[in-house]
Amino acid sequence: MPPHLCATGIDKAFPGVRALQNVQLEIQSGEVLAVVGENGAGKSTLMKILAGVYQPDAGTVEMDQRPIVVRSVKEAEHLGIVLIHQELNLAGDLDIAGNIFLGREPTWGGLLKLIDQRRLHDNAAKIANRLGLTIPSRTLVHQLSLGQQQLVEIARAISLQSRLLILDEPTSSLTETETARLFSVLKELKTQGISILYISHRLKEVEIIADRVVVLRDGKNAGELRRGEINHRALVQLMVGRELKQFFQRQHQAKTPLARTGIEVKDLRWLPAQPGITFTIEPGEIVGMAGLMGAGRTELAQTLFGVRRKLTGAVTIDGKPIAVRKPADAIAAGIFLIPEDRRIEGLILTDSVKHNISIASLPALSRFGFLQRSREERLAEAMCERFMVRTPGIGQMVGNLSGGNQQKVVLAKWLSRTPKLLILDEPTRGIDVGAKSEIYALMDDLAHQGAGILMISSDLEEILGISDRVLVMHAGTLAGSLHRAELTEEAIMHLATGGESRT
Amino acid sequence: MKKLTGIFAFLCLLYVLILAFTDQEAWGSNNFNLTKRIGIYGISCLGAGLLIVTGGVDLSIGSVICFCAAIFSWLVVDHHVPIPAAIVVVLLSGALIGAVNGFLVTYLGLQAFVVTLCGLFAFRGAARWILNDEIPRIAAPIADWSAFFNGSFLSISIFLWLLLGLFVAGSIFLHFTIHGRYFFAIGSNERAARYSGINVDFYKILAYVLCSFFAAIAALMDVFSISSVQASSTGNFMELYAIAGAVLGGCSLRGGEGITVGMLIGTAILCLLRNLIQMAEIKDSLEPVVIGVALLVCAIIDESLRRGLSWRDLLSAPQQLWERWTRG
Amino acid sequence: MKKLTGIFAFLCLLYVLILAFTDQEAWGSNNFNLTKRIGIYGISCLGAGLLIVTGGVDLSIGSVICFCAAIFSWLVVDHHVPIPAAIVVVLLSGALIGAVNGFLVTYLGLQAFVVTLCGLFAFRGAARWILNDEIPRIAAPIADWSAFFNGSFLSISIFLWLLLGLFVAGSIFLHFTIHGRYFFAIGSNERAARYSGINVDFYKILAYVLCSFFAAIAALMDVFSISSVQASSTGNFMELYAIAGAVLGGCSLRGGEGITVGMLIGTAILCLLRNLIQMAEIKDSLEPVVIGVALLVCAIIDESLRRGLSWRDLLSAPQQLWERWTRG
Amino acid sequence: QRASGKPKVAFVSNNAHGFWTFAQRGAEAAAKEFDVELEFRKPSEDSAKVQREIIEDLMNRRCKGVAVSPNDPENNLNFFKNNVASKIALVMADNDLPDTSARRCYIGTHNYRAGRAAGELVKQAIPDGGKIAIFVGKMDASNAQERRQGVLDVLAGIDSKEMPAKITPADAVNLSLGKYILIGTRTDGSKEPECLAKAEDLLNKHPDVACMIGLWEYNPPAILRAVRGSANPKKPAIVAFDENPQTLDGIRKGEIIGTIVQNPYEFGYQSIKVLAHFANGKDDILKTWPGIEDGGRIFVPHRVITKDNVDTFEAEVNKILGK
Ligand SMILES: Nc1ncnc2c1ncn2[C@@H]1O[C@H](COP(=O)(O)OP(=O)(O)OP(=O)(O)O)[C@@H](O)[C@H]1O
Ligand SMILES: Nc1ncnc2c1ncn2[C@@H]1O[C@H](COP(=O)(O)OP(=O)(O)OP(=O)(O)O)[C@@H](O)[C@H]1O
Ligand SMILES: [Mg+2]
Ligand SMILES: [Mg+2]
Repeated sequence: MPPHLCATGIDKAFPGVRALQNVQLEIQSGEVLAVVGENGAGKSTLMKILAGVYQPDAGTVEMDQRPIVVRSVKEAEHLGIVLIHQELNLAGDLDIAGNIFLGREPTWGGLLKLIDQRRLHDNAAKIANRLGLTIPSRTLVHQLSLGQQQLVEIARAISLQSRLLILDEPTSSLTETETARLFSVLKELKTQGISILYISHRLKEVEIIADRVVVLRDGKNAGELRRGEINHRALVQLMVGRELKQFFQRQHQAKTPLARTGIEVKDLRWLPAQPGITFTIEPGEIVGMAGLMGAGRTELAQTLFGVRRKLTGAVTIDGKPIAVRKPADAIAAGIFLIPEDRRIEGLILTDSVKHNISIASLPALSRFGFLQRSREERLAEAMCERFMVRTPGIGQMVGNLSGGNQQKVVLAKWLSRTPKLLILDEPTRGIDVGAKSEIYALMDDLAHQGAGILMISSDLEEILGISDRVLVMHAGTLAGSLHRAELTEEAIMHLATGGESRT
Repeated sequence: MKKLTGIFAFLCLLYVLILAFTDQEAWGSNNFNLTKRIGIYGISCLGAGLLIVTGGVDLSIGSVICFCAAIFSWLVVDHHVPIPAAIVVVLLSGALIGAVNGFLVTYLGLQAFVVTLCGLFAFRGAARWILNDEIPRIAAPIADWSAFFNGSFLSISIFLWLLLGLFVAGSIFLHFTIHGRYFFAIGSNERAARYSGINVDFYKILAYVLCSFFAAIAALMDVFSISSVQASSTGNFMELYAIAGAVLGGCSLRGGEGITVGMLIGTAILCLLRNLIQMAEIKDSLEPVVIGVALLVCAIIDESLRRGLSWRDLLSAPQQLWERWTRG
Repeated sequence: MKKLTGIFAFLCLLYVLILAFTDQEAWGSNNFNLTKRIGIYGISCLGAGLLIVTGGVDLSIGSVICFCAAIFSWLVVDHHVPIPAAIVVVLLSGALIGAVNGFLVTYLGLQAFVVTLCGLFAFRGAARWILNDEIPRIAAPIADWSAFFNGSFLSISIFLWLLLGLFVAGSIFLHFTIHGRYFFAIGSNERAARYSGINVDFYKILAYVLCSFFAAIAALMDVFSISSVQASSTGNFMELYAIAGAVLGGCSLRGGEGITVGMLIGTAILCLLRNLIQMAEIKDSLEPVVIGVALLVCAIIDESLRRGLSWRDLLSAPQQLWERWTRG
Repeated sequence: QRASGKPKVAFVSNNAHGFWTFAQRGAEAAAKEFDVELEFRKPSEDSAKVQREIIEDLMNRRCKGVAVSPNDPENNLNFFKNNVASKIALVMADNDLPDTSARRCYIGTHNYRAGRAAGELVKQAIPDGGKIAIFVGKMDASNAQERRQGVLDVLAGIDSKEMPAKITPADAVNLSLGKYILIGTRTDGSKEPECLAKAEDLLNKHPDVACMIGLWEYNPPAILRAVRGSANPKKPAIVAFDENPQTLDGIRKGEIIGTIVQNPYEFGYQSIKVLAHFANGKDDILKTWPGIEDGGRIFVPHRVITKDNVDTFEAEVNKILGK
């Protein structure tokens, strides 16, 4: 069977970076083709070229054996090519339905083009329900949690009558439940003959959904795996070019007993009708935090960090109560937060890698308030090396890095200092396997140095792999706490879905 | 809608105060004056509001009003062009100016503030040049038109009827058609709109065209209402009043927010405020102070209600602020 | 730096044109006048620029200048306060105004445009009220000070020396200290700055304080330079010139961009442009047109160079645009 | 540059108002007649600062003499004295400097006397007294202060040929002047729509106002419009300044009692005539100037235009404008 879409010899260069070199890709109708590769391998760039966001420097694209030139998103849509970007692109002031159907609103009244509100909302609710997004379709998008926003993006893509659907890391903020729902929808689309290009760093998902995998490395084709050959080891082998040994390393498993009590949170509330949240994190402990989408994990982190106003509650570190009214207070007290949404909260996209890494450590890099640029540069260089940030230089604008590399910069910004409590909100969103294991090692290291670590994650595998203890949230409350011994996927899901605590 | 309650309550308060300060037999005549002024000021405010929704801003409104008025009087007085034809030319010029602004902002990627700041200077100068710094004798040739517009229907000024017409059209456009929806989308996240296949450049240009087109209408209304054009003063400060009205009425200059009724209320507040100052015989020099402070109070109330505070919260706000302050 | 080449070249061009239009024996005296004007205008431009870097904007600069000048003359003329004391009071008032603006923008979360629009009205009115709509007889009491400031050192106006002093301080602050770095961070992404532990509210308030403080200095310089205060006209349009200068010099109103040398060049361009218009005897009414168009040209060149186009690209731009247009 | 060989003289107005077009015509006529090159400058803002920049630039262009209508003459005395008059010939037009030695001569209306003439018109319109209101653009302009003071002094029965040192505060309200009561003085920042609104509001607030006086050119038409639109059958009298066509029309229809007009054409003509003579070295021309008063003041007499002479006056105006 001739391929549905076939790209040959694609080249694309950015100033200082050759993102793609002579890349080939073909996909059949009704096929799910996964594209994997390390951060900065060129996956997103390739997808953007297919969807008309970028123009290739060289190479041709054929669809149904006819050469096509896609000059704009609109043209791509005409051809039936739809891309969900790695980063969210939603209009926050419009509601869910408005975003799902943006640009394709059902209308009445002929040339007047009045919006048919009822049809709009009915259709939106239908699609949203299929994906498990049950929030009223009139909710404004900026009120949603990141995961919910990602579902809106997916709903939007699915609602398009596409022939080729490209999903660039659609599940990076989704929990397993939503991912499973998404997969069932994808399977349905597949039976309708729609081709799907799927990018993810969660290799387990790739194993489940992909018919075939194309691996990119350093902007070149690095190999291909067919159904049956797809497994974790083979994928990693092709991506990284070597085998990764221990993935979840907990070398300092045994806690060193310290004379400190760590952080205690008592009766914390940020919503009026909310039972208080109480927990402790001991020094040297890595505590995972699980929960369903919108369970309030991010809000809890924001409240601890002083971004969100708390209504009641007391936080003490090593027995000393601390008053946190703004992030600066939290940082002074030793609480750091690596935020969930890197583009809005984590990075200054228009600024350089160097400045982004140093921004939270400037007082230490200055004398009498004067910046010492050489020290700043040394720090940035060191952190980039440690986290394997792929960038042409530390002067590169962060917005030009690939998604995963941006995330590494956010981590680098905070991990150059030693906190008392480090809160990581989805720290490995969009990060490739190699870097992930590096990050886990770092967390382990920090814990060993006596920091308490709270890691919020939607990736259960990761939670199970690294935590000493897991807190589970459900609908804005703490549903329970599980020790390493009682940690299983079922136990977590039981609590996360509102089941009674068994302990 | 809810967020308009604050300024609507303020508007009502103003109106009650005006009534209190005015003799009863003058109520009718004062009402008529108010409808007239709201009519005239509201038009440019509506245009500015539509543009602000898309995240744009136009500082040149006042100068464009002056320029359009100058063209009109040049055509009518110096070249004896029939008035309807002159009106058409003026409206087209307005639209053209908007198109140029929009082109500069979209295709050349210039900042709206800068482009329209240039317009603020340039069009005022152009108006002076067209009129050659003279006072045109416009009153006589437009006497009939002026009489018509200064008249009333159902004891409401024709100007307000015109505004209401534009308001209905604008409301339908902004809140019920897909075009209006695209305005909001662009103002809220331009890239998202672009990725949704919306012709962002077209709609942004359209917004500038509408804004300047409304300014051209406002210019005509200004001429008809006072039968006079003066290059050095016509339209002065109108951009500030227009933007202030729109913002008072709930538009955010960050874009993506706004509602046409709000713009109307915002304009009305400005007009009533100035009327009240006269009726309460507040010292002339304090007039700007009162306007400034009232704007500020409105903005504070509006923002607080928007953040979900209740009226009761608001009333206890000073105390809370104080506590927050003293705590550290 | 590179992006300043465009406007710097433009500045040089203007200067050459001025020389060409001026008799050689008048060059020296004209140069002195230019240094004087740049000195006076530059101060408020620097303040506006610092604020714009943080993503703020201040429309009240002109009115604050007027208000500060009014306080100064009220103290000196009506109350015979010694001039140094009056200067201190004026500078403190400026800083206080900035603090209030900053407080409203940060703690109450109001839009900067709105808050300072209120200021634009309110402070002008307050100035009129203080001066009671009269012209104070300020010339005599400040004669010595005025003579000093209107003098020169190394044939450069004292005003320019003062500006250069402020410029050096401002440059060090903005480009070499961590505080300046925080200004940029806040202007580029306020949320990210907050999450990085920067005391955003403090720095934003600081930016407003600096802006109004510089406006207060500008007010004093204005008074010393022309020995006159008129509540209805002092400082008129100064906010526009200040913002225009800063933006010309490479500040982006979106925040996070700007360089102090640029602000200086921007101010200089505005001053030279007006000088050139006089020297080339361009019709008065066309003056605003020339200023507007020149601003626009600068903005276009600047934006193009910023996007990495070369001069050659620029010259072939019209043709390209045409092609892009005709393609659809 | 552009050497015409003729000496160059200049006229700098205080703003860009249409009023100055008349002066420009007069200046142009004089420039032609006395063979000088003329530059006529109308600043876009009515501020002392912009005006000063213009004059500085003029002096750097070999200007032999300049006529200025100064903004804030009081405080700019030193500038004019030390920076201008010491270098080139300086004539004040329309508005004088407080120190008569600082300039060669003054040419313009006696605004205080013009104000008194307007006061007489008020007396004539409402001999039995009543409430009056004054409208003007700004109160911190000297011609506004002088005219207003003239009106008030006549009504209060004060006899004087010159402006008194102590003036009535701008914010005086309900000031009693003999039989007359000044309700207040309304300023509009030179914006006609605002003047209209304020006049309308005043009519609603004070239905018994007996006379409304507009001191600047655009004020009377706005007042007239407000009075025409008012529902009150009792129309107040209107006293005007300057020659706006709508004002003249109102006089013809009997809605305006009369207007006090200046003769800006003569400001321009005589200023340039004097400067032309200076430029040609005839420095003693002022000694023989007809009608020159103490301190080198040449008053271009104002005129009172009422229904009787409005038509002839309008014909004159049209002639100057070439209409
Ligand atoms: N607009 C741009 N300007 C400059 N360089 C860019 C730009 N976009 C991408 N790059 C570079 O191109 C390379 C490929 O990036 P791309 O986003 O395609 O990676 P990716 O495979 O999607 O990585 P990730 O898994 O982290 O999302 C990276 O090195 C990146 O820095
Ligand atoms: N049914 C709902 N309707 C509207 N909003 C909801 C609903 N459920 C959750 N939310 C939103 O989700 C927010 C909680 O989001 P938060 O970001 O804390 O979740 P999270 O646990 O981090 O989940 P995610 O994985 O999606 O980031 C609530 O404040 C609320 O705004
Ligand atoms: Mg990517
Ligand atoms: Mg979350």
